[in-house]
Amino acid sequence: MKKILWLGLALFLMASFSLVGCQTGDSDKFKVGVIYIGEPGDAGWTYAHDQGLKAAIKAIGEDKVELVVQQNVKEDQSSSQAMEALINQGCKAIFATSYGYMDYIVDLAAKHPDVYFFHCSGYKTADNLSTYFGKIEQARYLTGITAGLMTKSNKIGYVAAMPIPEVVRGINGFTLGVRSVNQSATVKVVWTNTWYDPQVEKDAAIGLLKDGCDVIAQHQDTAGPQIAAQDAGKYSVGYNSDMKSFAPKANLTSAIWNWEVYYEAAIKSAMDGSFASAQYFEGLDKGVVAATKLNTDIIKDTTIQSKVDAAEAKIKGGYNIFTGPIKDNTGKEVIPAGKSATDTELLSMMYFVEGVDGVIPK
Amino acid sequence: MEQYLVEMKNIRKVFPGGVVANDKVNLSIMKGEIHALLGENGAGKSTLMNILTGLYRQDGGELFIRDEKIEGKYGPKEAIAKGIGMVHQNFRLVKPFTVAENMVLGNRKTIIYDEKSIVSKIEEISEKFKLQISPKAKIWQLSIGEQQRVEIIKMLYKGAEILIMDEPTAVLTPQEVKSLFDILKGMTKEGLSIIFITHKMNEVLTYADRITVLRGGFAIKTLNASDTNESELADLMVGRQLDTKRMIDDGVNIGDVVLKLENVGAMNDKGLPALKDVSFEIKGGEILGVAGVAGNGQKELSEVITGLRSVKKGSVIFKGDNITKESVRKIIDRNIAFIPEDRHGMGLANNLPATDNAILKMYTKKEYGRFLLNKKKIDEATTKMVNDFEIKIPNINCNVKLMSGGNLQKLILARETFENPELIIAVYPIRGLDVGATDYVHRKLAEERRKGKAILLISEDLEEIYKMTDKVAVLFDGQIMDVLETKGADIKKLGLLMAGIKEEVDTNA
Amino acid sequence: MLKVEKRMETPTYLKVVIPIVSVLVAILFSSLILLITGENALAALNTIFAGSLINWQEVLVNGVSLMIIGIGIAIAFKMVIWNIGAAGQMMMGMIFAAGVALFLHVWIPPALLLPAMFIAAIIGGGLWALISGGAKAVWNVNEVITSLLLNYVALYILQFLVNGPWKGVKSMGFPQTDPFPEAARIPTIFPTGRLHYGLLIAIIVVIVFYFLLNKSRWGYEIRVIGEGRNVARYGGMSLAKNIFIAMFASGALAGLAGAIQVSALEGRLSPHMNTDIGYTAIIVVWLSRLHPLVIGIVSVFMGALLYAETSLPAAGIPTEIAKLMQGLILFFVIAGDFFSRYKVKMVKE
Amino acid sequence: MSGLGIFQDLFSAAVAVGTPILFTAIGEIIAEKSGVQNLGLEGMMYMGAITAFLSGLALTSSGLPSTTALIIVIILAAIVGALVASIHAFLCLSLRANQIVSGLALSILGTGLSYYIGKVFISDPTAIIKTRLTQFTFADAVQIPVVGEILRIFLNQDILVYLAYIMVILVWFYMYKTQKGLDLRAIGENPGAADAVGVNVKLSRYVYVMIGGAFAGIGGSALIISASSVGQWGQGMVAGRGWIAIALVIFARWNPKLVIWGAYLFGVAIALVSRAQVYGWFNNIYILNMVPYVATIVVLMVTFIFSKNKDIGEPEALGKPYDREER
Repeated sequence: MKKILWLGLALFLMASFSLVGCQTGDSDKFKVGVIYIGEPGDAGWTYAHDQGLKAAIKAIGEDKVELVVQQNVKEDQSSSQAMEALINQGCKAIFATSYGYMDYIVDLAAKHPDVYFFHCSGYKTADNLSTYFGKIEQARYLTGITAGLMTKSNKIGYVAAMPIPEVVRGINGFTLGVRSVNQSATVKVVWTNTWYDPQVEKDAAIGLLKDGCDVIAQHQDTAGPQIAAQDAGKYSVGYNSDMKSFAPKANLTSAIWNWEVYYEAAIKSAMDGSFASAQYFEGLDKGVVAATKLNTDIIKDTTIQSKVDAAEAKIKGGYNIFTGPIKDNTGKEVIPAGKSATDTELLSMMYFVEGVDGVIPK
Repeated sequence: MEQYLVEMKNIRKVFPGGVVANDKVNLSIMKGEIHALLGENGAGKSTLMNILTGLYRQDGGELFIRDEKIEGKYGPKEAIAKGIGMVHQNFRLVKPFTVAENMVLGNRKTIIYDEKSIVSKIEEISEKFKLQISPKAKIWQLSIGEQQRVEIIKMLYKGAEILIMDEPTAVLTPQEVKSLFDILKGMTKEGLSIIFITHKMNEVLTYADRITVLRGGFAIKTLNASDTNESELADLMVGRQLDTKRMIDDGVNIGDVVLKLENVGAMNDKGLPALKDVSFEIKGGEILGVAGVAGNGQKELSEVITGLRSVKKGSVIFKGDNITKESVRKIIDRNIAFIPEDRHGMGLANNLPATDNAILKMYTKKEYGRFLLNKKKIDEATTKMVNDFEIKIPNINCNVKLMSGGNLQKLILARETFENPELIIAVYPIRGLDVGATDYVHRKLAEERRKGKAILLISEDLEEIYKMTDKVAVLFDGQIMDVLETKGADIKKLGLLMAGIKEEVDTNA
Repeated sequence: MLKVEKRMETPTYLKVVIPIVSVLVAILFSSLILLITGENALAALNTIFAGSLINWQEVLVNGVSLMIIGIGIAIAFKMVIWNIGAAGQMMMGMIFAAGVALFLHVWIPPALLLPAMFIAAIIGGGLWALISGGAKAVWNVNEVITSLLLNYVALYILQFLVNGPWKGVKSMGFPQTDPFPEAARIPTIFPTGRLHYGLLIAIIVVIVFYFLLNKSRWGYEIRVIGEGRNVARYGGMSLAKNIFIAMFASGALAGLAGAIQVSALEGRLSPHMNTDIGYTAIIVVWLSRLHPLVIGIVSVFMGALLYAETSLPAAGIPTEIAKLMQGLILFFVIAGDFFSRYKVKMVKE
Repeated sequence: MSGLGIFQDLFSAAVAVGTPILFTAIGEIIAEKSGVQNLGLEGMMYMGAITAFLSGLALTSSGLPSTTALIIVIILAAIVGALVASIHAFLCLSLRANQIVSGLALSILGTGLSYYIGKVFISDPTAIIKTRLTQFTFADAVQIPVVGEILRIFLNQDILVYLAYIMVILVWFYMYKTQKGLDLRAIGENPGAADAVGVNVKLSRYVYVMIGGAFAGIGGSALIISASSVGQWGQGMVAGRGWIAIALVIFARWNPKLVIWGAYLFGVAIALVSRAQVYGWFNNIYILNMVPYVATIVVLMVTFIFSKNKDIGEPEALGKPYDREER
């Protein structure tokens, strides 16, 4: 009996190891690797990037480029393993779509000079490492105009995920948009400390609605706040992708990403070697961000769309929405008259502008 | 016409590990009789009854109930349906439940628990058979005797016609035993049959109609109580004449006081008083027996002396030193040995090798290693114990769970006497042991006594008390009723003391 | 009919064969799931095996934490104390080590900075474990729940720190501390690859605790207590004291693992510290039957499986299968246990 | 907003948020009362959630009336929960495995399996169940000022919340007023006694563990289709609610009548994270997030400290395997 067991075991082991011998066939396509944020269910954000990459590859030609995806990569040392695995698979261009990968990318870029790295939302570059990000706050500014014009209670709710500059900047951009058309409206912020907990995020929106807010904006990856607004018969502003389909009776407009604009150029530069290290940080003018057309089922007043369009044209013409004088919400002047926030200031922005009702937890 | 209610033919039962608990056992029960199953511990009495009640399944042989052969599915449910009820030694009662709730446990016929009708039925039964009980009391509030009554009522409630009592008298005082059998006699008059399991011959002769003797898993013989006597039964039971004379010589080299308890009080695990003003002393070369019905503070008594239980009042004095508040380790290091009641759960670690068990008391001594343990020294000590006490074990690195009860007790004895202790606390040291092992344990204790050691022997067996002790203290409800010289102590008086009756009773009346 | 019989003793060969067979069955079962869902099972196994051979350094990197935490968990489990809080204890180790690296490094000579971080982490992890260990020892509070809930508390403490008082001035507003000074980083062993000297610490921990648990007086007490509380009390051992010590040691090792991880691999504190390994270590420990040396070996195996989580998707296979495989391995090992404790016989009726 | 309004808002949110935990905890009470501890609640909730999500996607767009579809979804989640629990029952009852380790295995397995099944949906925001349960009120019948408002907390909810009320009463009635319930409690206290009177201990435990699993499955489904949820699937969405449920069982002292308040109290703690910010009571989200866990630990410890030597309702045979012939 013992012998049979051992024999079976040996056979099984042999069979398993014989598998090690065979390798997967290599193709001659240019391989692009991407690591997506591993925070589970980071749906909207990752979805936007995924759509962008897929569209870019389609544009370049699926016979020429192949995409290798790593989902759910944590922002810790395991991201290094994940990217290393992509490089082992033959990827020559690596995209990393979350801030937390930064230090690991810098290390890897030094180790693999023959691979091009692209890091979304970071600030460190190298000869073979570029950063890229979009000024979603410009799109949010436009949605803020709509919200500011639609609110009757002059209280707008904003369900926010985590207090990082990206989110804070978005809240400020939105609030500046609101204030540009409605000086008496305030934006009330509630933090959930989650990117993805549908129940909690929906409940946070309910809290704001009960408090009298009649438009709900969000920086979350679930549609929870949209649905809460619709359930309450109020309005909502979406984010990441067009959220009209979730809440057709509430969603006014959404601030969205169009990453393919960037991805197509970036992949091409890696393919033909024209890559040059850069910090890409663009907005409405390049089309990497946008505000969706207003939901005409709800908004019958066509002047609102034209106001939004006018603001969009102004921004595309070079107007910086963070142009002074801007006070923070304690009354302190943060950007003096005549000055505008630089890109670096934008990327590390950690204060709320006037009109925001809320605090950044410390 | 049915002659026998129950017939068991050629029953065989083997346990995992190959232990044969029953073989070629025949038993027949008549209507309206009290039938005793007599045998030593491990003779296979309980196993046989567990087969009858459907808890175990026999590996061979046949079972007939009212001339109907039992085949196919036969579990506790079916046994109850056939009118067979068993009162186990460890009561099968759910402690947090009320008496009434315990009655209807497992009832298939009802859906809603209807307390009112249950209570009235209980009252009806307790009236008919003179079994007083409060139906709404919770089990844990009741005394052992009352719990036994609940078990009996439970069986009657379920319509039992054959009532099996597993060692019903082990936990009762002699007086309680009498009233129990009065009740049982009354029940046979109502047409019920009683099977009671015991190893006490006097009970058998006094109360049973017929007796079946079991030995080593075999049924030896069935006889009428009126046609036999103690010595025949003893022969059948143990296969040789039982040695009933005193095993210890009278008062040799009595020394100084070794242990002294002064007004000791302590609580039990539930936080209720378990010991009240207990005072006694033991001198070197003396065995003090503690007699009493189990559950009257014996466990707590052994634990306050060995430091396992905190003393609420009074003091424990060992050779002039007050050790009342000392830790268990300190007390062990004072060389006080303790043979606990519970061999498996307390005295030994089952899944550890003999070596680990052998050093349980002395592993802190530096000769066995200060930081890392000295394996060689440990092996030597263990080997010595094994050799000196003739312990049967394949090798000293074997887990002790493989050893038999007798060998386990020998290992404990070997360990506890290894360091030449001054005082030995022995709690029910022969419980569950066969005759040979019992004899061995007693001889060893006698030997220690001869060496001048003080021994506290807590026992549930009056025979053992008479055989082994110089003095006997009777424990009742946490109090020492009296301390008597064992030699010449009146058994009737002991019985009354065990029942908590202290005043002088006119024994002639 | 099948009949089950309890074994009096498990033959040694079974102790080896059964876990291995259990793991193989788990792998087979996972392959089956892959096949059913239309994935390439062969490619998956190939990636797991070949990938971990090629990237042995990464496998060992994962193994380091598993070994150290595993030993800690084994100490508690041996005493039948269910410490499920390794993740939180690890996080506390990271926080304490980071505190030393960030705020005390100016007062500590560079050569002593790492040892100081380790000591801090040992204290941090140990004390954190003592919250549930102490409650268990003193009031007999269910340690499974408390140690587990404390994982969440530790996480929010970490978030609080990196978002607030400890947020780095150079972090561009992001919730993370500044990078540790160079002296607070554990160097790598080879010029290429990430394998670091923490491996040596892990090996030392495994060997030292092998002797402590199997050969020392303390290990003896733990063995006896694990066998039964009454035996231990009877043998004069202090239960409360031993629970305190064991739980402290258990948490301290998890804390140490946290310090090593944050120092060698991360170099700063952020809210995204990988502490899931604290749960994975439980699988390692059970697979190893609490034996320290076996934990050392099994940790490397499990390190490979963890590595697969990141290498699988690169080969186009869902990473979730690696997680599922971990669950299945634990499941089959538990099921396999039965066959080492019981004999199953065919009996004709 | 008025004080009463704030109170009403906070507590009705708490009831909604506490309901998934409540279902799961009731199930665990049943299992533990029968003597089997199941630490796999987290895994079972995940499996319930993924089942509800997949079946919900399919059924709500299949043309079935939405209520019928959602009821089928709940039933399916319950069945899957029970099946997952049967793994635990098999390991612990048939293979006599350690209940704690087996429960942990179940948690890991259930989480892993649900992640594997749900993997294609996590980056797809279009995968959303659009018809979910809706709230409907019974409170309008009561026109007494304050009382009516308070009643609205409990009586303006969805069908799952009402089902939870019914289940609490039903389970309590079953456990304490029926014959079967008496047997259930007995096998958790003294399986030997129950066995001796013909209760099939192993079978009963199997059944109760699976019923417990069914409740956890419903709890998981509530995270997907209840009025308080969104209908999206996401990894990490159960977020420790299963573990909280286990803690709740202990401090509710295994009593279904108490567990409902425990679950709602925990709901308050969750709802408080956003409400405290809305009303400007407290702003540090990390500390707010910590509160429920710290509170649970504290309450747990207090429960144990003040019940020293006393009966806290823990079944005597909890976690101990029962085997009739084992000696």
